[in-house]
Amino acid sequence: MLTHLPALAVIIPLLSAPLCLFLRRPLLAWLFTVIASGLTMLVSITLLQQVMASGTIVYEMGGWRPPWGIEYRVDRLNAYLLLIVTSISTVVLLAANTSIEKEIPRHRLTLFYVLYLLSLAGLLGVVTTGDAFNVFVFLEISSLAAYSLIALGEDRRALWAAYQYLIMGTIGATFILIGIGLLYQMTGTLNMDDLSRRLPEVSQTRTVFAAFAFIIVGVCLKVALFPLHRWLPNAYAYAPSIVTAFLAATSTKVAVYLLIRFTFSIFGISFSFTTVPLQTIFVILGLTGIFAASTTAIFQKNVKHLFAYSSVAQIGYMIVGYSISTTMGLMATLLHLFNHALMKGALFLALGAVMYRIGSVRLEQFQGLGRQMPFTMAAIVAGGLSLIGVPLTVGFVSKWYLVLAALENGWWPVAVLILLGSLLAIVYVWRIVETAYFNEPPAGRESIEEAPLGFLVPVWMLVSANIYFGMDTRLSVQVAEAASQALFGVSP
Amino acid sequence: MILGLYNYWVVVVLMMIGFYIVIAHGNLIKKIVGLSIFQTAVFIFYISIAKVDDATAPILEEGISKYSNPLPHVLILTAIVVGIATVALGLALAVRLNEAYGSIEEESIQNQDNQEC
Amino acid sequence: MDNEKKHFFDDPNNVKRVLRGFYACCVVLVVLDFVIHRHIYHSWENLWVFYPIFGFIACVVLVEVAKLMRTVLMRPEDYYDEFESDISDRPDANQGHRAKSGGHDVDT
Amino acid sequence: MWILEIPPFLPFFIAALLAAVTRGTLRGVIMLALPVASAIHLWTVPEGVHLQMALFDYQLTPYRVDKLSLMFGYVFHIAAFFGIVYSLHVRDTVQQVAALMYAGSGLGAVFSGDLLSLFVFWELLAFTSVFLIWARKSSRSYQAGMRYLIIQVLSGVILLIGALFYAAEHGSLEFGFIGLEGIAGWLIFIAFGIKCAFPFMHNWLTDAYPESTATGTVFLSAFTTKVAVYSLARGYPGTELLVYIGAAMTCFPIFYAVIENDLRRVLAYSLINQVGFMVVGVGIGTALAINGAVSHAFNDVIFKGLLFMTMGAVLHMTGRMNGSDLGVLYKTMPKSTVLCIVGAASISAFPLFSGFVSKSMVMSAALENDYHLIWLMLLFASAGVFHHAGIKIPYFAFFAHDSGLRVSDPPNNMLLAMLIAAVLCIGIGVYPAAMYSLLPYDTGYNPYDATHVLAQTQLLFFSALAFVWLNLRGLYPPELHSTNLDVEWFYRRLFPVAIQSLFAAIWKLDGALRRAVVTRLQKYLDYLSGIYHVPSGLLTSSRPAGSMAMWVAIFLAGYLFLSFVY
Repeated sequence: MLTHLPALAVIIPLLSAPLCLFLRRPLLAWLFTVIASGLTMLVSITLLQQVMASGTIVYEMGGWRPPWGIEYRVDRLNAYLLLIVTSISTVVLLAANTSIEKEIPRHRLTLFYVLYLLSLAGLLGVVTTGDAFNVFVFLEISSLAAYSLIALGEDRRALWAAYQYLIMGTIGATFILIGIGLLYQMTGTLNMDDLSRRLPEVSQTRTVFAAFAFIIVGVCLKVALFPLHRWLPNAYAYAPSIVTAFLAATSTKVAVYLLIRFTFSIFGISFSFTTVPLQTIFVILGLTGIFAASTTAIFQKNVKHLFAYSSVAQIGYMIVGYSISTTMGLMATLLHLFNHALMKGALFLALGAVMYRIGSVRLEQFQGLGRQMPFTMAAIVAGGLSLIGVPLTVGFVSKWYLVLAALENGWWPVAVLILLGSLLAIVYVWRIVETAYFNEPPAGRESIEEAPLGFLVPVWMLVSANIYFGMDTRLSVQVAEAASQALFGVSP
Repeated sequence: MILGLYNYWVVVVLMMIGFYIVIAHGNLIKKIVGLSIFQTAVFIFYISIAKVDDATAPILEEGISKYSNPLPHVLILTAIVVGIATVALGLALAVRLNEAYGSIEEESIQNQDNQEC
Repeated sequence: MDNEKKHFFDDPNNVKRVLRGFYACCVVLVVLDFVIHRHIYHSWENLWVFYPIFGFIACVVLVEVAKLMRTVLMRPEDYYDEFESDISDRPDANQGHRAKSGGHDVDT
Repeated sequence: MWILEIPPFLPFFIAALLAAVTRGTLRGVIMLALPVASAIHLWTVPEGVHLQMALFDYQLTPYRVDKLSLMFGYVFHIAAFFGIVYSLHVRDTVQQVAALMYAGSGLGAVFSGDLLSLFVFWELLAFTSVFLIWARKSSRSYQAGMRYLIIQVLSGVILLIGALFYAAEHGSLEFGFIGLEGIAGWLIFIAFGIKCAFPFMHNWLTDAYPESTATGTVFLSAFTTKVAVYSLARGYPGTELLVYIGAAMTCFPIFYAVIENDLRRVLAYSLINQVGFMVVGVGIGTALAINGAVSHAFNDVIFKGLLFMTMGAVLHMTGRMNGSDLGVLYKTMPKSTVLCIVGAASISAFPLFSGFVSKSMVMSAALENDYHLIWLMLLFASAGVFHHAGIKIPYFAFFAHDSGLRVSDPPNNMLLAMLIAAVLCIGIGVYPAAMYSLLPYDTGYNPYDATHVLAQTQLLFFSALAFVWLNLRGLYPPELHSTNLDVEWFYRRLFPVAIQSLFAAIWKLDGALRRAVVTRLQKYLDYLSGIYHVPSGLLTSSRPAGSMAMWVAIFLAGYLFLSFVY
C-alpha cells in the first residue's frame, strides 16, 4: 500500500469525483468530499515524511519503465506542494457546506463537489507527475473544472469571468503543449528526468529557445504574472467564496511550481538564467507587478477584487525571489508559496463568511462589521497583518528571507523596493480596517450576527496556522530549504 | 528547404489564423472557433513531427521495417479529448452568457458590466 | 462680576508690589555677582554681569526675531483646512479645535 | 527565578486586555495596580539578559536589563502611573487600552536587546499611540493622526531596512553601539532621528500632539521621543553630528513657541527643545554628558507631563486651548495654577526644581569638552525655554487678560496626578542624589555650587525682566489665531499642490497624445474593417478577452525576440 502512495494522491480525488455524482444529498456529497480530500492530505503528509527521510520516491505507473511509461516522481518540492494543496483544500472544504448553501442553487450542489474533486485531482496530478505531457493533461483537467466552478458564481459576471479565464487558460495550456511538442521533437522523450539529461546536448538550438519561450509564457499566464494577470481579479471576485479561497490558495501556487520545475529541473539553471535574460525580465516584471497590483488594490471597491489584486502583487514577490536564483531566493519563494496559501486561504474564507451574512463584499458594506462580526473581522485583520508582513506572522518570515536573499546578492534596491511594496499593503489593509472599525453600520443593517461556527472554525484554523508558522518556522523553513537545495544540487 | 518544411508553415498559418480570430473577433462563438483552430494547429504539428519518411503506419506487418512514431498520435488523442471538452465548455458558457446578458458580443457584455460597476 | 470676591491681581497696587519685589531681586542678583566668587569655565564669564545681560538680550532678540518670523510665516488658522478639503465633508468639522463645550474627551 | 523572565511590557499588555473587558471601578483598580506592581517587580530585577530566543539564524533578546534601560524603565512606570491616574475618569475604552498598550510598547522598546525586537515595539508605539490622537474624534485629529501614523511607520520601515543591512554587515542583530558607519548606521540613525524629532523631521510632533485628547497628550509626551533618545544613547553615543543637531533642536523651536497660539503646541515645540538638550548630551558622549541626557529625559517626562496635564485640565474644563481665548483662570483654578507654575519652574531649570539638576550637567559637559558655541546656543535656549514655557504658558492660561471664563479646578483624579508629578519635580530638585544613584555612570557631580546656582538664577531673572519689560512696553507679540508655517508646509501644501498640477499636466498631455494615436489607429482600423468587417477597434478596453490574448502574443513575441537576439 505504501508504495502506491504517489499514485493514490491523484487517484483518490479522481475516482471520488464520479462516485460523488451518485450522491444525491448535498450533505452526503460534502462529507464524502471532505473525507476524500482528508485522505489525500494524509497521503501527502506520509509522502512528505518519507521523502524527507529517504529521498525521492519514484513510482512507475502501470509498471511501465520510464521513459516509456509515465513516471510519478515525488521529491521534496513535490511533497511540499502536495501538502500545501491538500491541506488548504481540506480546511477550505470544512466551510463549504455552510458557504455554498447560500451561493449555489440546491440542485447544483452535488455537481459543485464533483467539480471541486476534479479540480483537486488535476492540481495534484500536475504536482506529482514526472511526465511533461501528463502535466498538460492534468493542467487541463484542473483548469476545466476551475472554469466551471467559477461559472457557478451567482453574479452573472461570474460567467463572463469564467469565459475570459477559459480563453486565456486554454491559450496558456496550448502554449505549454507547443513547448512540450518542440521539446519532444528535439529529444524524443517526455519524461522530465530524461529531458533534463538530454536537453543540454541540443540547448543551443532555436527550437529549444522557442520551446522555452512558449512554455514560460504559457506558465506565466497560469501564474498570472503581471502583465498576464488580467483574467485573475474577475475570476476570483465573482466565483463562489469557497472556490475563490481554494483557487487563490492553490492554483497559482501550482503554476509557480511548474515554473520552478521547468526552469530549474528540466531546462536547468545555466540555460534558464544565463542563456536568456530571464532573470532581468522577471525581476522587473515582478517588481512592476508588486507596485502596479498593490496600487490598483488600494482603489478597489470590492474587497474580493482588492485581495485578488493583492494576490497578483504577492505573485510578484514570489517571482522576485525566484529570479534571484540563489538557494536563499528560491527558498523565500517556496516559503511564500506556503505562507501566501495560508494567508489568502484565511482571508478569502473570512470574506466568504461576510458574504454569507451580508450577501456582498463591497467595501461600503463593511461599515460597522468590526462590532457586528468581531471574530470574522479579527481574522481578516490577522490575515491582513500577515499580508503586510508584520512580525510574528508568516508574511514576515517569507519577506525576511526574500529581503535577505536580495541583500545577499547585493541587490539592495530590490530589497528596498520589496519593503516599500509592503507599505502599499498597509494602505489597502488599512482601508478595510478603517471601514470596519471606525464607521457605524449602514441603516437597515443593525442586526447582523457573527458568522456560523462552520465558518469560524476553518477560518481560525488558518489564522492560527498563520501565526503558528510565523513563530515556529521549523517545518516550513526546513522543507523549503531542503527543497531549494535539492533543486540547486540536482540540476547541472 | 522552405518547401520541405511545408508542414510547419501550414501549422504556423493555421495557428496565426486561430489566434487572430481570438484577438480580433468580438463574437464569443467565433472566439471559441478560433481557439479550436488554434488548438487543432498544434495537434497537426504533433502528428506531422511523428511522420518518418518512407515509413508506414505503426501496425506490425511482415516485410515492413520502418514505422512512424506512434507516441505523438496517442498523445494527440488525449489532447483532442481535452480540446473537445474545452470547446464544449466554452460554448456552454456562451449559451449561459447569452441568457444572462442577451448578447454574445464581447463589447456589449463588457459595456453592461461597466455600467453595473 | 461684582459679586465675585476680589482676587489678588485685581488690585493694581498688588501688581505693582509684586513687580517691585521682582526688580529688587534682580538688583540683589547683580550685586551678588560681585560678592560670590565663581568658577570660570569660559572666558566670557569674566565679563561684568555676563549672565544677566545675556539673559535679557537673548529674550529680547528671541521675541523680536519671532515677531519678524510672523510676517513671513503667519497664515490664517484654517490655512491647511481649505486645501485638505474633505474636512468640510464631515459633520464635526473644526469642532475639535475650538469646541464650545468642555470635556469632550469624556465619553458618555 | 521564573518571575525574572516576565518582561515589563507583558503585564501592560495583559492589563490592556483586561481593561478592554472590564468597566468602571474594577478597571480603575486594575489599571492603577498594574504600574505599581510592575515597578516593584522591575526594582528587583538584576541587570543582565533575561529572555532569549532564536529566530532564523539570529539571537533575539527581547528582554535585556542594564542601567541605561532601567532608568527609562523606571520613568516610564512613573509616567504610566500618573497618566493613568490622570485619565481615570475617561470612559472611552479605546483610549484606556491604547494608553496601556502604548506604555507597554515603550517599555518593550527600552528593554529590547536586539534590533528586531526594537523594530516590533517601534511600530507598536506608532500603532497604539495613534488611537490616542484619533480618540479626539474630530476630523482634524483624524487627519493629523493619519499623518502622524504615516511618518511613524515610515520611521519603522527605515529602521527595519537598516536592521537588515546591519544583519548583513555584522551577522548579528544585537542592539549595542552602532555608529554612523555604512548604510546600516545611517538608515538606523535616520529612523531614530524621525522619532526623535530632528529638525525637518519634527513636524509630526507639533502637528499631532496638540490634536490629541486632554489625557492622550500626557501619554504621548512621555514615551515616543524618550524611546528615541534612549535608542540614540545606546546606538550613537559620542557621535559629534548629534551635538549640532541637538543644538539646532534646542534653538529653532523656541521662536515658533513664542508666536504659537495653541498652548499645547507651544509645549510640543518646547518638547523638541528639551529633547535637543538630551541629544546634545548623547552627542558629547562623555560619562557626564550621557548622565545629563538620561537624567534630563527622566525629568522631562515628569515635568513635561505635568505641564501637559495642567493644560489638559484647562482644555478639559474650558474646551479651549488657544492663548488668545484664555486668561485669569487663576481665580477659579488656583490649584492648577500653582501646579502649573511648579512645572514651569522645573522646565525652566530653576534651582531646587528638577530641570536644574539635569540640564546643568549637559551644559557643564558642553563646556568641559570645549563646545563653546554650542554652550552659548544652549544658554540662549535655556533663556528661551523660560520665556515661552516658563512664563508664557502659565501667564496666558492663568493670568493675562480676562477671558470671562469661570471654571473650577478639574476633577480630583486629575489634580492628584498633577500633584504626584509636582512633588516628584520638587523632590528631585531638592534631593537629586536619589536620582543620580540610578544613573548609568558615577560622576560625583554636584549641581548646587554657588557658580551654577547664581548663574542660572541671574539668567532666568533677567529673562523674566525682559518679558516684563516687553510686556509693559507693549512690544510683546499678541496671541493671534493663526497657523505658522513649518516644515509640514512641504507635505501638507507644496507636495499636494505640486502633485496635483503635475498630474493635471500629465493628464492633459496624455489625453492629447492618446487622441492623436487613437485617431490614427482608428483610421487604419476603419480601413481594415472595411475589408474584414471587424466590428470595432482592436485596442479598445471593452474587449478584455481579446486584448488579453494580444498581450500574450506581445509577450511571447518579445520573449522570442529577446532570446534570439541575446
